[in-house]
Amino acid sequence: MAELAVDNLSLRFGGLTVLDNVSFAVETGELFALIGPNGAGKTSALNCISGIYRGTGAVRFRGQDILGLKPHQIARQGLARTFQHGELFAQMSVLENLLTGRHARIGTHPLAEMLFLPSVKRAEIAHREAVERIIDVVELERYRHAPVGALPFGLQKIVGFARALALEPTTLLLDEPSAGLNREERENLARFILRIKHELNVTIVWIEHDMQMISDLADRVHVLDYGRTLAEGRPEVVLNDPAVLAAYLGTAA
Amino acid sequence: MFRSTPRASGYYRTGYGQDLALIQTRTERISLAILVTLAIALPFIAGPFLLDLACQVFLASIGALSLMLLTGYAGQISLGHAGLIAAGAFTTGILAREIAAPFWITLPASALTGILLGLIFGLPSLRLRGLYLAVSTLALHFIVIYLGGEYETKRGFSTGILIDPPSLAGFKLTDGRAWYFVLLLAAAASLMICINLLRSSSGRAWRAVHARETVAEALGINVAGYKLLVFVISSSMTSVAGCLFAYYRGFVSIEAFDLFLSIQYVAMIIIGGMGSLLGALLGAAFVTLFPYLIESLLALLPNIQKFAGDIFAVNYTAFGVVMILFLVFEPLGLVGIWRRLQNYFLLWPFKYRPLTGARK
Amino acid sequence: MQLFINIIVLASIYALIACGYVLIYRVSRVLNLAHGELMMLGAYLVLATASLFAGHPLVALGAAVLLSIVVGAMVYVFLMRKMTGEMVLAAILTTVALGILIRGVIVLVWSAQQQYPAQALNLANPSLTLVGDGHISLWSAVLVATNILVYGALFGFLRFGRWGMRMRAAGQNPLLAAQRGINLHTVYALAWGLSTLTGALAGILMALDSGVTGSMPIIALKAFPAALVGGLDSLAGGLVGALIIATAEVLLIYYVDPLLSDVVPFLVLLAMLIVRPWGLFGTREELDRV
Amino acid sequence: MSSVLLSVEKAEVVYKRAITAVQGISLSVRDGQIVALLGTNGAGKSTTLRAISGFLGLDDARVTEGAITFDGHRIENRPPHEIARRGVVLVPEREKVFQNLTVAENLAAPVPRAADKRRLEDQIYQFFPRLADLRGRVGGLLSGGERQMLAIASALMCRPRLLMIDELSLGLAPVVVQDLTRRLIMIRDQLGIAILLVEQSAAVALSISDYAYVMENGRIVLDGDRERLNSHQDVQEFYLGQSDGNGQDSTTARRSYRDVKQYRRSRRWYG
Amino acid sequence: GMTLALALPAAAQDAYVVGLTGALTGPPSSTYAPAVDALRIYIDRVNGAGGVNGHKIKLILEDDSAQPSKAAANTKKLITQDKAILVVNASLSSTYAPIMQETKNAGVPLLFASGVCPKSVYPPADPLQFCTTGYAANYDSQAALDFIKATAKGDIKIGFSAMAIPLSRGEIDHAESLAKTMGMTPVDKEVIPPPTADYTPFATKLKNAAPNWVYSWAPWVTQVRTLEALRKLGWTGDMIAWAHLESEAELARLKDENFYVIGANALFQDGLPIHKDIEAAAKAAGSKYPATMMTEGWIGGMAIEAALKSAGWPADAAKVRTALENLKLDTKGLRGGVIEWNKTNHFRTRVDYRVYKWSGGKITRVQDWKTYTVK
Ligand SMILES: Nc1ncnc2c1ncn2[C@@H]1O[C@H](COP(=O)(O)OP(=O)(O)OP(=O)(O)O)[C@@H](O)[C@H]1O
Ligand SMILES: Nc1ncnc2c1ncn2[C@@H]1O[C@H](COP(=O)(O)OP(=O)(O)OP(=O)(O)O)[C@@H](O)[C@H]1O
Ligand SMILES: [Mg+2]
Ligand SMILES: [Mg+2]
Repeated sequence: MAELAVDNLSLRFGGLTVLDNVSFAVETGELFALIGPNGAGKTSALNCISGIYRGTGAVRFRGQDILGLKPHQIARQGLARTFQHGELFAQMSVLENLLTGRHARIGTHPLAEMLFLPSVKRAEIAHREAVERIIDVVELERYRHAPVGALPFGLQKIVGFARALALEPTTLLLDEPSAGLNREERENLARFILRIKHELNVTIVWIEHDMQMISDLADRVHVLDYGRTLAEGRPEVVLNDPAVLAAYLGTAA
Repeated sequence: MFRSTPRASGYYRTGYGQDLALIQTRTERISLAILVTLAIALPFIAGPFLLDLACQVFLASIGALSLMLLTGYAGQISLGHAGLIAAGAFTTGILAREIAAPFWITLPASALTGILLGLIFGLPSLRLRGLYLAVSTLALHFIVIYLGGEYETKRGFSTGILIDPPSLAGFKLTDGRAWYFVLLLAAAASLMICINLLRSSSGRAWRAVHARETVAEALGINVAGYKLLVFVISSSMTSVAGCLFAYYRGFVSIEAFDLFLSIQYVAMIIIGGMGSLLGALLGAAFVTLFPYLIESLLALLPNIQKFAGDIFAVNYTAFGVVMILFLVFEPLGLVGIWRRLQNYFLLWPFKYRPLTGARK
Repeated sequence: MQLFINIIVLASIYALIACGYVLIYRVSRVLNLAHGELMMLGAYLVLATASLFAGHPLVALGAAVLLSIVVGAMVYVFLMRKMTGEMVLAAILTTVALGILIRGVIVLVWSAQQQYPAQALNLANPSLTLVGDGHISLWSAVLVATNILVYGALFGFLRFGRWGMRMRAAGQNPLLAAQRGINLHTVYALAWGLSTLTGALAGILMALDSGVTGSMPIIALKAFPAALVGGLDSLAGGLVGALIIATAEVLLIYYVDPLLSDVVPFLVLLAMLIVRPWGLFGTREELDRV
Repeated sequence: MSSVLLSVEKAEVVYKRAITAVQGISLSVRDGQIVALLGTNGAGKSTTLRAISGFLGLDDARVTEGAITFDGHRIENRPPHEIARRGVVLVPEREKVFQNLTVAENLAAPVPRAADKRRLEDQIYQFFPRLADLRGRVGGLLSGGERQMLAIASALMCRPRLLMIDELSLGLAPVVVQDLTRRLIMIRDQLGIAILLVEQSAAVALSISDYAYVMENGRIVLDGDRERLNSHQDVQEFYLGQSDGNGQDSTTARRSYRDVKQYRRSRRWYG
Repeated sequence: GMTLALALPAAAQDAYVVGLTGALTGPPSSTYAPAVDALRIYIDRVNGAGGVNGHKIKLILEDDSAQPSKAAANTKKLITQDKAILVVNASLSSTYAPIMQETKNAGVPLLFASGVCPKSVYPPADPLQFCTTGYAANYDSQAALDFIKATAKGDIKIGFSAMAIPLSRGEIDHAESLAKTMGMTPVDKEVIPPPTADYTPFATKLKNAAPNWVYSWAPWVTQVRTLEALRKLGWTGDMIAWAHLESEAELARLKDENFYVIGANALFQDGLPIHKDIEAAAKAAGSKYPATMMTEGWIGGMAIEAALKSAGWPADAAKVRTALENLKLDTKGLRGGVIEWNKTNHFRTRVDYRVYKWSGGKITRVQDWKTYTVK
């Protein structure tokens, strides 16, 4: 059974059709890339999956229909995401951002929190430890306590990635994680992605404009164009598809 | 001479729990001890008027802290704060007057009123943002005041409801010093509640909601729930402050809770410094004491008695001027000044901090 | 008929005040809580110019109006300019402080007494009888006319000039606006000048109708719901909002309970905002696009 | 050789009166030149661009030291609208469009309007056909790439003399990037605009720029024309991702993202 | 006297310390600031003439802007820091509750001078509270309605107007029921919120109820705006309102021959010697308020002087209280008779009302002192 299945997903805003019967299925542990020209509806598709937009059709996560659930309910099921524009909490430190990303896993009661009962303290420490492991993975130790707003853009992308990981998701939705990173940083990112994919067997849906990264890393690629599916398949096949070349890659991919 | 084992020095933390401790350095411990001693000693060295000022500051602190929680952290602007204080005070006043309820009934009752009103005040926040939300809380303020006014008129308390001091086992709380300690404790308890909430999951959730609701929601935070929660907590704290106010001053009347009071609370958290509990405390003290300070400064001017007729208008104007100067020159609030001083001493003799990597 | 006139007059008062809020909100996202005081200041300025230009009421009125524009621009140059880019709430609080300052100065200069600019200018305020036995006082009628004029002029200015758009741009993202060559200071000073002008017009005309005391600013507070129902950044909204609130208020006073007239505008506002959180004509503040 | 349009000399930028982000850098842009600024995360590239365009105000930052001269005028710490009117226009990396204005309004808002604005507008719509479809939509609802297009377009509407773009290819589809780079060269050639850009993809940057600077930790550590940088070993290794950077034939040997080692080389250029 | 209270021991006093908290700024200050100014001028004059019992009176003014909390803090300060032996209130009724509480806790007598008299000074009076103010609930309406009854011809259809503050509302409710018992027909009652942009909507309703008399007992603004709005709408009936300090100047401005004001103070138009006296003093002191607004403050000053005189030297709060309790004050014509207090009555034993209106180009008296006995 597919980990995440999108069936005939459609979405429109006013007169504009953003998604038009898009279907795809992502297998457990797969690195599934979503590409397409600007405004094709990639982010919107992600938004539909994570419940921010309400599309029509069906979205099944581990067999359960999640279309229509609230975003926080979907996140609770283990579906985390990053955002194209970072959307970090600029005033908070890296650590707090990550702990916030882990919110769904922390179940302390507000009344207990008011008194900071021992149970709360224990929970805080346990979750702090979990978050530190992620900080380790993405090599952010140096910046643990730095307010995120003052970090350079590139690092912020990594923090965003880490924040999504903090939820310990089974499926991770990444929206252009490499944007704003240079070659070296992309290599680091690739390393992190491969590591969580292999070590934690996390399923990943990945929006990306860097074709080299796609062809090197992705298991399967799905191409959207103006809300419609243009192609799907192995990267080496799809990236040489003339239609994809024309609409998206240009001449010299 | 030569040690065979490597040596380490510096501040280390050996467990994540230590990061959670509120007091981390010796300096902090010593300052806290001094502060506590001062707070306890004050009533024995200060005159009754100064004590009254201190009590006012404590009362204001509770309100400011709860508003800081709501606005400074969760980002929900409220202009209905005076209405909530009024609700607590009126609950106390009405219960005390109608069924002669003792304070151990009125106090929880006020908190309960606060919780209910918090839910009601909080509902618009599920739809509204920013100034629109602020004005909708203003609407609720007017409703509370309207109801209070109806009660006063209908029951013939046209110049306010008088309340007897709270008493327990025959002991009546009238003494200024006793009140000082009661209010000090209440303020300290509020502070602890705020600190605790903010260093745990709820606090982070609120700040996330403040920053970006959609993102918070996508991270698994039940935005609506947390908004209502912060309204409920903040409102019940505020209502309790209202209850204490009613007992401390011995009266309740709608005029004591006008819009200006709400604005004063907003002023406290802004002048103190948004997003900082210390700021709330500093702001509460500043806004409360400030008019008295100007008054006494003006009194130092020579020949001031000659202008007795105008002096209060000057006073009033000066209040505006100083507030403006303050906002213009220190928009980060008192906490901003505080941090700047701290920074200055920490970095001295260097002017600037080196590039990234340094802690905090 | 009288009810209708009452609605129009009250709506005009609210609308004239509301457009002051709107102008400033548009450029700086700031709710000017000193608007009421600036409005009152306009009325008091008439007293000053009246003694200066005794015997020439029109000159005196004109001078007061001009002065109020200067006051508005000065408020920006010496005060609000320093607050650009600061937290909106801090800027709003600054306007509160400004209001306190103005109120204090007015008491110092003119004392707290009730004053009658119309008397100082030797102007009468006869009651005009309209069709259907409706009555309106002269200065209320002038106020209605002024309101129409002001809105007409502002619509023209903001729609056909590029300035309306630039004001919005400056309000949303001041830095980017500056980067695109928009001189924020010009835009802001303009907004403050215009806003104070309209406020002063409202203040002056109300004072001519019924005198002025220190409690005039509270009236400006009541124009709040009007500005919000329509949408804080929309001029048309201000007009429609004022009409809605005034209608609710007048009908309520007449048919239900005058006591509610203080509360109900806010209830109308609440109800309205629940349906459309950014006001009838306002633009959505935060675009939740991630 | 053409004259120097922009020169930055020993500039230092301090954030919040406490954090030095740019430490005495010097660079210059000549008339009609395309200059690229490369560098790692947090090197201070954006800070540099923002310092030049007077964009620092809101972050409580200022140029504390050094001089920035544009066309013979000192412009450091001047208000941004003044700098913009002199012809220095920036496309910032974040918050680059007016969220509540429509696409058309975004293009109309800039103040130093090009005299031939109609034609320019047509050109721009031709250039970004996607924008033409979106004319009436508000900026805040656009997709990431659409926003980037709009930001660049609205900057062009100011008809700048020096166009600065932070993160040129951010979020743009490959086909658009190709088109854009081609177009920028065209614009430069036709209009004589100088361009200063920050670009993460060194390959793209070096393919269009005449000259490039590499920044690290607030300093410029390397500069040179295209050929020099293209053949520089470190640039090959860390910015172009070419095999192991041993200076061999560059076009063929791209490292795969599959088998990257952990690099810890940040401090290599310090000395 | 505006020094911050530090923990200094009270210096030995060589003057009578009287504290006053009043609405000197803020919206209601238009009524209270002149009264306080008059009181200050009066005390200055007493001091200038050598003081009382050979000692000066130290009058300490505090501003409460009509805010209850501020008034409470002021009172606390006046009592604990300045050691005032008498506290005077010249503010809106909103400040009464806190001031009563604070003075009661400290056992210091409290004198209301210029704010409305609270019920607690009526018999049986609160032992600590006294009031010299001209206007007071219940008696005022009785007198006003009696006047209407005496003046009106035929059926009386009466309308009311109040301000939406508990005090004014309470009194108008009282007047309404009183009117019914007196055989009048109440037709409408408008309760108008204090900040009102336009009074016409309220007046429209009032007018359409077609009263031939309107009675208003509220702050001056509400009274006069109601009248003006009614007139604007073409209503030609009679209206009577309370003669606040503003009324003398306002009658001349309005020039309305069917508008009556009823009050306990003689207007300056009566030209008594004491009026000349007040005018001269106001001028000498350079007050920015007209002398016609000074009556209440003046009477307050007279009461303070008289009480201190009989309290002797040195005086304390208890002595002042006893002195006040036995006060008998000749108002020299400012009021219809003496102000006389006893153990149970701290209001006055009799109240006298005069009615004025504008007629024939000047203010004229339409009814001379009419006396009511306070029970
Ligand atoms: N909330 C919204 N309201 C209106 N239009 C929207 C909204 N969200 C997205 N759109 C429109 O839908 C289209 C698809 O947007 P989307 O963000 O999904 O594109 P994308 O594939 O992620 O593009 P990019 O690569 O540029 O990020 C765009 O034209 C965008 O303007
Ligand atoms: N608002 C700010 N407050 C404090 N420090 C800041 C702020 N903005 C940037 N900095 C600091 O300035 C340094 C340079 O940042 P800058 O954004 O210029 O880097 P960059 O080269 O553009 O990086 P990137 O490629 O990731 O965008 C960083 O160390 C960062 O921490
Ligand atoms: Mg996208
Ligand atoms: Mg950058």
